[in-house]
Amino acid sequence: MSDVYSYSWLILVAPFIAFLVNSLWLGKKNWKAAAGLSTFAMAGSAVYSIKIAFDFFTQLPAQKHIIAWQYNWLEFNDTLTAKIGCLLDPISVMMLVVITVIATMVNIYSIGYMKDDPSAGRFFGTLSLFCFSMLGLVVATNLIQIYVFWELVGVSSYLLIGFWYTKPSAVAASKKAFIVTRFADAFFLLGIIITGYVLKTFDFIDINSLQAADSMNHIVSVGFLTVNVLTVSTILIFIGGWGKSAMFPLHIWLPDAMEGPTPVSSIIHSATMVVAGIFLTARLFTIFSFSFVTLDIIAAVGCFTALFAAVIACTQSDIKRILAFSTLSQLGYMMFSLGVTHDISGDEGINILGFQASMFHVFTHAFFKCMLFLMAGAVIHAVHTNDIWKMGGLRKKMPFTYWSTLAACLAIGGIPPLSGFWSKDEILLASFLSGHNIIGSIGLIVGGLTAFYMFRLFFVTFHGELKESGQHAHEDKWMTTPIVLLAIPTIGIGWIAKSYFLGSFTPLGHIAQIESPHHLTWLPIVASIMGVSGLIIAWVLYGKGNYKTATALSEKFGKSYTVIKNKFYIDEIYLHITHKIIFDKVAAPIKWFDSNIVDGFMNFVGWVLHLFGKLVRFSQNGQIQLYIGTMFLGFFLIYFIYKVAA
Amino acid sequence: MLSSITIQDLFFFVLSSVIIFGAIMVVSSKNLIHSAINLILCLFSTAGLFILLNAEFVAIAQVMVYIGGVVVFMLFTIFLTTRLGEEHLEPLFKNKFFNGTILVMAACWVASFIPSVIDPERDQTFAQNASLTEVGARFLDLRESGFIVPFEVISVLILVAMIGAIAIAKNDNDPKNKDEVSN
Amino acid sequence: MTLSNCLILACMLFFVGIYGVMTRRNLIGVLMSVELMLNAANINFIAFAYFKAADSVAGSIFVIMIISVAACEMAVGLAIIVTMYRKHKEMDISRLGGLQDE
Amino acid sequence: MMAESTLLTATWVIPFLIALFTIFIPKENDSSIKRFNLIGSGINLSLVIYLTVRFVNAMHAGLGDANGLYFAKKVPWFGKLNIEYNIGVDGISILMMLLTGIVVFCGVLASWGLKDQTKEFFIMLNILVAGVFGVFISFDLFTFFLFYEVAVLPMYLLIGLWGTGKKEYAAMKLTLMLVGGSALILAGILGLYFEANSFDIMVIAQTNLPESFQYWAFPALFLGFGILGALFPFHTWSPDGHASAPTAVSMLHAGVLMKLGGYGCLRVAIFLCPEGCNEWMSVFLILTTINICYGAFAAIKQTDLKYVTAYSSVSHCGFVLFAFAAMTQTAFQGAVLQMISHGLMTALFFCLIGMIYGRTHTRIMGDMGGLMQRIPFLGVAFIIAGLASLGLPGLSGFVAEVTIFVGAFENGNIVNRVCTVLAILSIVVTAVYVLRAANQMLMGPLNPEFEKLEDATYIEKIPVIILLFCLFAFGISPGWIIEIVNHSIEPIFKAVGR
Repeated sequence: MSDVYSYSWLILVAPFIAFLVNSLWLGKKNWKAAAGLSTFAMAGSAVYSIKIAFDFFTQLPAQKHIIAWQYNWLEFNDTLTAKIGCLLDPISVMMLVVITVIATMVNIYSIGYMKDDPSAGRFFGTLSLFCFSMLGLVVATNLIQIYVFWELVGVSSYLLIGFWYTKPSAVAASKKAFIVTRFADAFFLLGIIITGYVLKTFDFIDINSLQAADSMNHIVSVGFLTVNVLTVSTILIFIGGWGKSAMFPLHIWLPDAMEGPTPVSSIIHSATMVVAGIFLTARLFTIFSFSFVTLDIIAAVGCFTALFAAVIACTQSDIKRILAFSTLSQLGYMMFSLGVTHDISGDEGINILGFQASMFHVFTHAFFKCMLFLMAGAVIHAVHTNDIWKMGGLRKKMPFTYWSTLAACLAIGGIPPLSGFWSKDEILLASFLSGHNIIGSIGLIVGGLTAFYMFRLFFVTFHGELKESGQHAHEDKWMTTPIVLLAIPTIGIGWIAKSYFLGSFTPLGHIAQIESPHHLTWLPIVASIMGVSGLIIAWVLYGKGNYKTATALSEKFGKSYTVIKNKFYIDEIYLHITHKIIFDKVAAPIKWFDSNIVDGFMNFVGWVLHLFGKLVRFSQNGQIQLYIGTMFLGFFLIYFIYKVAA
Repeated sequence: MLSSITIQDLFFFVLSSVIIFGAIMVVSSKNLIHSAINLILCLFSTAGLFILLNAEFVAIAQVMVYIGGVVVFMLFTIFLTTRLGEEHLEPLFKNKFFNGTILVMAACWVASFIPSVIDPERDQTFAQNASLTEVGARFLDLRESGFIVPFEVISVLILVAMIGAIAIAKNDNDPKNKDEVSN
Repeated sequence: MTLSNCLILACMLFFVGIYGVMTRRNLIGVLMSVELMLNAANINFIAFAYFKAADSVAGSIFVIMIISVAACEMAVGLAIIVTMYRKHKEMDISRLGGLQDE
Repeated sequence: MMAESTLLTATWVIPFLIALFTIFIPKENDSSIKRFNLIGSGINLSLVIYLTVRFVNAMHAGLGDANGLYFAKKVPWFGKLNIEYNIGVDGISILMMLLTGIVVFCGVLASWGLKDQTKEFFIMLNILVAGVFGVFISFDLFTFFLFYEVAVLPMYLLIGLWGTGKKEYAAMKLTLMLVGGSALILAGILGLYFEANSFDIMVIAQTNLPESFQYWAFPALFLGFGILGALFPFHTWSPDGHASAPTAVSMLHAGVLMKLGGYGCLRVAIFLCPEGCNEWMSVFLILTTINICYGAFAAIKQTDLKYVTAYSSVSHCGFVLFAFAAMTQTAFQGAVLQMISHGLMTALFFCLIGMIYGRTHTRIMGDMGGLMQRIPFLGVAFIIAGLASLGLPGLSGFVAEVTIFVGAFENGNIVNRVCTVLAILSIVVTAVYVLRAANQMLMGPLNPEFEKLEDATYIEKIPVIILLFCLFAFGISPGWIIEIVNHSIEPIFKAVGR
């Protein structure tokens, strides 16, 4: 092991120290030093991880995965031990680079954003905690370690979303985020324990192997239903990812998570945390790929979420909510691209192009989505409102932000030269190649929708005439530099990284791969046409600042428009379920039951004894002759008992 | 059965009937003084019975201590505590009847044990006369069979009882219940 | 004049005494009935001493003990009655319920 | 070796001496009583830490006698009934003593604000502590039961006199139910004595007791100790008792005394009646699973802060008993870890609630809001304690719960698996009520009534920091604790597993 890897624990330790120092001491003293420390820590680990990436990819074919360091943390019994360590393989190194770079950008950005916030020091502390736990999650070597950091990521997102804890809506949003992800993590833990029990190990390298899959791949009857252990455990583990990556039914927390400060949503809800679910599926891809049922579920869930989120995004008016739903739909993309890797006809082989495409999209999406959120932050900071209808004509006021946002919208819309197009194109290619035509076509439609709502956002905020709130908008230098810096990878990395991803990215452990023809000629053309058409429709409706046609269109849709606007009332359903059903129908009766029945029984026993006491007391009424009478009675009684017993 | 009655039996029947009659009158008489007098009568006849059973010392003691001391003492207390003309406290009929029946049954039940104690042939050992000197000697006898220790204990007991009675009955001229004593 | 007659006599006397204790409403009446019961016990002792006992003197001594104890008891009893009368001004047992547990 | 066993006896003699000397300190100078007691509990804590270190060395050096006891010593007490003062310590009891030492030290610090009758309070507290230490070191059933009673009975006075709210009712109920439990235990112990004709735990463990006897002895013992460990139908004393107990007492009770129940179940019920245990365990499995889910759900709708914590400790103690019901070595190990981790957690919770109640004089979460702005130190500590209780990795809760789940899953039968799944899903409910409590109290706009609250004083910060340090230390590097627990669970499980 060359020494470059043996110090990889530094990447983890740097943000942790920043967290400790900031939250315990420096944060309160002066927030600038705290900001400096956390940015320096992140920059350091960014440089170091880029170096590791460089070394790793240059020697790649030699060693697929390296365990940099590892030590025992928790022994359950002699066979089963949980370890803490660092596993470097293509996806984890890639994620290392993405997280550290994005985190540095966000740190720089938050210096500007948090300038006048009293508790800025605490913000930087919690941000470093988040980076520490995310990095820990990415380099995990076994299921328990990934679960440990999974929970830490959950908690840090709880702390960051609820950063302005005086705002009730932020507090509720953070609680909702934590509980929903916690709900998914319970199933994840169950999946871990089942795999740990069946395979007698938690380590990824042992799990992602053929004999592990065979040993799990047997039917077991649980009470009345018979079930395949491999399918059950993989689905349970996937549910963990399902909650964290906010797939369809568990997506409700992501739009509300926008309550947190914008740098938080830029790092957590665009690039890193929500991608954890996809990373988990990618990490366990080999074992997942042995159960086609799980892959189908992944594909179905991903595809539906993509469509569902894209449709809602078109109707939202809050800038951050639009970006949140666009993240949801892009996550759907990445998820279903992992799902479509097995051929629809059901024969053995796995087409790992889907896996590579998903990772490539994770890589590209991280940059432009983070930049979009930073832009949203800058705009909100300038005009002090989230509502896009109140913004307008910021083109002249914020030129740098304007041009970099244009680049990002083009990228996400899938317009050819930029990075978004390449990764989305690979995903659609993977789905069509393995025969999933429906999913592929839905992907194309969603591509069009994405372009539409992104450019709707773009035109409404930057074009049209300057509204009164935008008069004194200005560009803070601390905030604009990261936006511009991020524009570079948004434009550039598309074709540079394509060869890397398609060439060297192979999942942990070996898979029976099927070689597929490398590309369909018609696909890129159709995809870019969908993107451009989305752009044009957006230009027609919103380009010139008069929204008459747009509002007319939305009236025409009528009721269905309002339903979509309210996110299909899913939040209300969840509230109903939790408050009405769980709290009032389950918790309240239990509370009543406890205080009345169980407690009541205890009090009843007490009351009965008290009653007997009263009866006996009744006989002490001070009549001497009664006492004498009872005395003689006792005497005769004893005699009879003696007579009977003898 | 009539022919075999001896003087002793005759005396015994007379005395026992007087005892029982006295006892019933003690219990049921309306006026306390009548019941006290009947008590004296009953005690006298038991003393007679003791003499019949060759226990002169006990008879004499009975007459002196019981009748001379205790009953007379009771008469004094009666005079002290009952204001003249006070109506007699008639016990409730239901108490009387109830107690009566129960106690009669109990008496018969206890009496039913007597045959188990009787052993006709060996019972006729007429005890030697427990005369005054013998009893007195046995009382103070230092040997093992003697009753010296109970004798001492009894004397202490009597002393204590006397002091106790006086202490209780002493009307401590505590000002608090001054008025009580005056009326 | 057999032992059984004496025992029957003592038993009748004893139960008349109990009846007296149970029904008399006047405290002194109760004490008198107690006297009767003690007397019944004495009759028993003497009867057994006379008919059965090898050492009849012990019987007599025992009865003397009883008589002296009874005397002491009466002394104390009557003293208590006097003080109770002085405090409560009446001798009816049923109304002297001081022992009642409030 | 000789020195250690006298030190073992010293652990419960010192609290008695402290109680004795506090009598002579005049009532007026309040602070000197508190300072004296603080020094006393400090000495006791350092003694226990020293013993733990010695234990670890002895364990590595393999000095333990045949059945895994260290620093053992026997002194005949009642010759004819062959009762001896038989003390010794193995992995589980040394860790329990460490937990008790820490919680007691923090308890004394937490009751620094006590105003009325401090002398009697500390005397009672020290007697209780002496009882608890006595239980953990005694390996003779008679002395075990004696110390057990000494530990349980002062609770009545402590809650009855210094409590708040309907304290008499709560004290009465708590004591009656616990004494009812100890009646069952006494029956079991006497049964064991007459069967094995000895009070020594190790001797009884060797003699294989007849099946028929074990069928009634085990439920009696397990229920007896279970009542103290908040087993389902008999848990109602815990919410009332803790709600009206003063801070130090509820810290000590929930933190240590409820672990006495779990420890008793393991040491006496399961270790001595294994066949009975195998027979009855399915019943108790159902009960403990209800215990976990029921406690968690009941905690959601509570309005009083102490009730929420009390129900959460019912649910967490349910985990301990659930692990025993799972009957696998890892589950036993998880149970001991859970006892320690939950002890620290609840102690911290009650310590904080005591301090917050001291300031806001209300425990109803509804009327407290946004306290984080006024009392950040206590607020952050409360959130960390909450996170520990819902099993966040890096804190002690996670280590214990995962070990229990892994252990419980190893037990093959279906009912066990279903119960384990229910237990795992209950951690979500735990998260719900913990966050509800934290948000209602700490977050949101500041309730104007609490404008002038001031944060924790130095005296109050020390116990919180100690407990937080223990939570983190246990959570981050549980290695050495697991090694000790593993070493001592082996002989117990061999006896039970056969």
